[in-house]
Amino acid sequence: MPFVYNVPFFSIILCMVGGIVTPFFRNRRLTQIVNACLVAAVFAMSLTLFIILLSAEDSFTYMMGHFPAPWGNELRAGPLEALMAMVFSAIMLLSLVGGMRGINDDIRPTRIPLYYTMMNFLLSSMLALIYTNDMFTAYVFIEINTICACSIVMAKDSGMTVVATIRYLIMSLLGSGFFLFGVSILYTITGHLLMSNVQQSVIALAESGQYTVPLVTSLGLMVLGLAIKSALYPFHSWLPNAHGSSTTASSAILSGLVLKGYIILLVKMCYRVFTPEIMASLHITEVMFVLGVLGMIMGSVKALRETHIKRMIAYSSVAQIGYIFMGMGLGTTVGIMAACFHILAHAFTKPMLFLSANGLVDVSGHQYEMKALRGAARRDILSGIGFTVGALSMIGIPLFAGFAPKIFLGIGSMESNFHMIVTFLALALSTLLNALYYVPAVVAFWSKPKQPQAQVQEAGGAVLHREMPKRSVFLLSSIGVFIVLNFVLGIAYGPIMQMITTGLNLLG
Amino acid sequence: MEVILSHYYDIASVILFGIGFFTLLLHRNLIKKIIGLNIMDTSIFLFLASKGYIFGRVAPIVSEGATNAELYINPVPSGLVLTGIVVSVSVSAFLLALAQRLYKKYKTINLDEIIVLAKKEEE
Amino acid sequence: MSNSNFNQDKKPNAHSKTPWKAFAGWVNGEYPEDTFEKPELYQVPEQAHGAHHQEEPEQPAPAVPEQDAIQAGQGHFLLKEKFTRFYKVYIVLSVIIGCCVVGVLAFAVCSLPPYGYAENPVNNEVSEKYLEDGLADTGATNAVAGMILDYRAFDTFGESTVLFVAVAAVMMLMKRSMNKKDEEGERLVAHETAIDKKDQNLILKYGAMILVPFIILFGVYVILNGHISPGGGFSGGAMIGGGLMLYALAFGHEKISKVITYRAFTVTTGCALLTYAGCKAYSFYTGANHLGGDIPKGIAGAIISGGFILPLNICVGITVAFTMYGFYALFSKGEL
Amino acid sequence: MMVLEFALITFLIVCAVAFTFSKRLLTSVIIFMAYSLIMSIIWLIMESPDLAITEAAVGAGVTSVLLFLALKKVNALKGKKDE
Repeated sequence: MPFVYNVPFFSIILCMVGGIVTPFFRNRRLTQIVNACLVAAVFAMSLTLFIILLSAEDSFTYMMGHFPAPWGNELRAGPLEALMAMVFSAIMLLSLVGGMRGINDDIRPTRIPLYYTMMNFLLSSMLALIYTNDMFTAYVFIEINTICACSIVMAKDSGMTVVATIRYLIMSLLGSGFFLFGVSILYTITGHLLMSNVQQSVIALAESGQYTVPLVTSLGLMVLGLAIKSALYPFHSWLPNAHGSSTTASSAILSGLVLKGYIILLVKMCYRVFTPEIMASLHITEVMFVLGVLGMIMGSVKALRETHIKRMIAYSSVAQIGYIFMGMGLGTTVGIMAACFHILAHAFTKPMLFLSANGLVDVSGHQYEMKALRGAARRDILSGIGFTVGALSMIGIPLFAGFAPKIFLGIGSMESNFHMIVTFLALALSTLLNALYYVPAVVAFWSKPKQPQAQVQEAGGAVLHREMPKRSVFLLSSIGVFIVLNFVLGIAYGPIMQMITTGLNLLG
Repeated sequence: MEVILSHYYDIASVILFGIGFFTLLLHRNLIKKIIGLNIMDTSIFLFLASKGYIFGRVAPIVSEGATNAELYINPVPSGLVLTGIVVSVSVSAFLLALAQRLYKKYKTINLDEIIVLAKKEEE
Repeated sequence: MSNSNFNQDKKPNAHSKTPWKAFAGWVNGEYPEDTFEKPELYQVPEQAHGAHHQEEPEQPAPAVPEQDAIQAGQGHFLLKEKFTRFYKVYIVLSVIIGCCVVGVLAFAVCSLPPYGYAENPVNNEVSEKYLEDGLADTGATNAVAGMILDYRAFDTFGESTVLFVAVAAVMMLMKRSMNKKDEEGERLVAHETAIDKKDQNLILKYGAMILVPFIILFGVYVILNGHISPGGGFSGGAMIGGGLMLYALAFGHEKISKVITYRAFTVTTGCALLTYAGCKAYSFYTGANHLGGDIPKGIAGAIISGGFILPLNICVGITVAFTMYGFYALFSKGEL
Repeated sequence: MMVLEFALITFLIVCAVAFTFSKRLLTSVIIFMAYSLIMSIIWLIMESPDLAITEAAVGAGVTSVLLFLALKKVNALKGKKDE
């Protein structure tokens, strides 16, 4: 076995050891450096694995222990998993680096080592969710993921964040309860927990028509649990507060990565536990499609009415999650490819939006209301550009990252007339709504502050100029990298789509 | 009737799950919500643990020379539930800590009041 | 809120006793009215309580500054004004959703394989292998311990990590900061310490003196015998944690917190988990790369047997015991 | 044996319902302790002693102590009603 096949295991265990060791450090600086090095190491390893697997068009299972398939735990990696691991570690690194000043300002010094502990465990649990080949391991790591995600919300110690945390935690635990019940039922009727073995049993059951009701129920419960955790539309009520009130790095990571970890698990289940055909024959995809379309529209409508900038971006996440679920609900390979591509596009865009919003807020006297942010982009040009690029990408303008998935969603829906009509209508409406709230925001940021507000500005302006924070090199560089990545994703979507296709084919 | 007699643990755990679920959704008191969550979790564990039992067999403490699988119950669900119990206790400790923190700040453990107070505070 | 509404609805027609209401009343320690000779005497305070139901329960003086009490009252007021309609909708919706979920689940579990038959799909080659080859593969007599610590060790590692993560999260939340003076918290802790000193609770102290050594000893026994008898790291660790809690309850925190400081806590827990991670990383790595790396299994049934299972159980036990005590200490006084 | 199992299950459900309708938090926690102990007996009957030990130590022991501590912190140990 080539040595590089150890990468999934190494990256998970490395993050875990890092998480265990981090509370020992007393020095804040040291913690940050060690953490950045760890995440960078994971990125480098995943990149190597990705290149090797992609060029060989290869996938493998990794035995955790001395016992082969149905008896021991297993990891599984292919190009898609390696790509996701690479993207996740890269975005985590960029968000942590970009949000560093926010972390230092918002979080008490004694909490910072624990904050980085949580970040390490969060990354390790997301990697485990990506790589796992076992349903119960997925459950355990979902719980770790939940606790870590809640902790990074509450790290900023204001009343609102603690309230948001407890709502988030209760909803998430409800979700994991459903997931565990689903796994239990699935285990009862198949007798296995490993994905590949479960799949064999499920195919046999679907052919013989035995236990159809429990099969549908367990699939429904698992999808419901993961949908609650990834904030699909009717279950999104915890999201805006949790993402809107936490510190910038946390918001970026929660929106960009944590929601996606569950969705990738769902995609993996869709291919490795159930086949897409079985999913479609059990009508689960229809439900996902409807809820996805609802989420696309309702998320945008809610965002339209929001004046708090971070909450507006958070509601926009609800809409984007709707896109992803709609893609999966189409039930075609192209649809799932579009969903995977949209995971990448959203993961590259949303952290950038949060980081640049933070930059804009910093130069406007720490006010989050849209009115106060008027003209902010002129004071901090790179953040302004970052926000503009992110907004255009979310609207779906060509050349930006958010464009390609919409095209592919359209292509994926062509197989059935009903899907095609609904998809095109929903895409058009959602694009319009996105434009309705992003464009005025961007225009307001770039326009000159109004004359009548001069006095207000002067009152605040004195404070502003005195307190005009030094430009953080970290923030600027990470926004810069995000902008470049966004353009790469938007222009070179062909090759990336090719990679995703290869990965999905190998996943089956 | 026959179905109930052959599935009584399943039905009991669904009923308990329902009770826990309703408590979690409808009670506005945080401590009650937390206990409700615990009941929901234990009901799932009951469901899972009952899957391992086989009539007339004994606990899987394999004695020397009697390694016949016909003698013992299925050890897998027990192991899974063991994992689940520990997860559930750590989660409830975290929830309780959050509830105490909120009480310290708002002097109430009614979630609705807390939300209203927090919104007012933010404005 | 919802519940208090329900209760208020119930209060006036408490005379019409259905078994259900009688049961609800019994749970709450309400006596049936006819047993009292003068019901109105008991009725009056009861109703008064029902009417003022929404007031805060009586608070001890140091805990609540007056302002906060007012604030809490405002919360009630606002709630009534704004949210009543929304919550009615919410309650109806959640009842409908809940009923659907429970109904579907009940329908689904009824078509599952019946309880307790050997022919069920659960009892397949996987569990057979655990039982038949478990002794040879892992050296553990207890098939459950062998399964969770050897065959499916990755899950169990994740589970220990959950505990560590949870205690870190609680620490993040509850640990009083050194720089910012938390006056109220300190006053509370001082108040409680004073009560503890004054309160010579002899039964508790003597009871604890007798019980604690046995509890801890039994915990150690359960941990060390985890691979040959029921129990293991988790249950034994929880017992030791319980013993430590009882000790701290009976004799105050001072003695125990001299031994278990914050530093000692993190280092011990971290080292136990690191040992665990090291052992498991070794066996995962050698297993996956087919490098052999078997360690001797020993004689089945002896204490020193079962390969890595005994050291892993000890590590898990230490982690769990410290974690449980850590939760207790953080909850009761906000530091270790 | 089956009669005992049915009795225990009934008790379990009664505990859960009683918990939902109890007005005092202290009562709820004590009911929850009883619930956990019954659960551990049921697991003993199901021949899973590992689970029974763990549930008795964790569910009825540690979780309940933590709940009591939390009740003390939120001042819910005194007074007649809490909600």
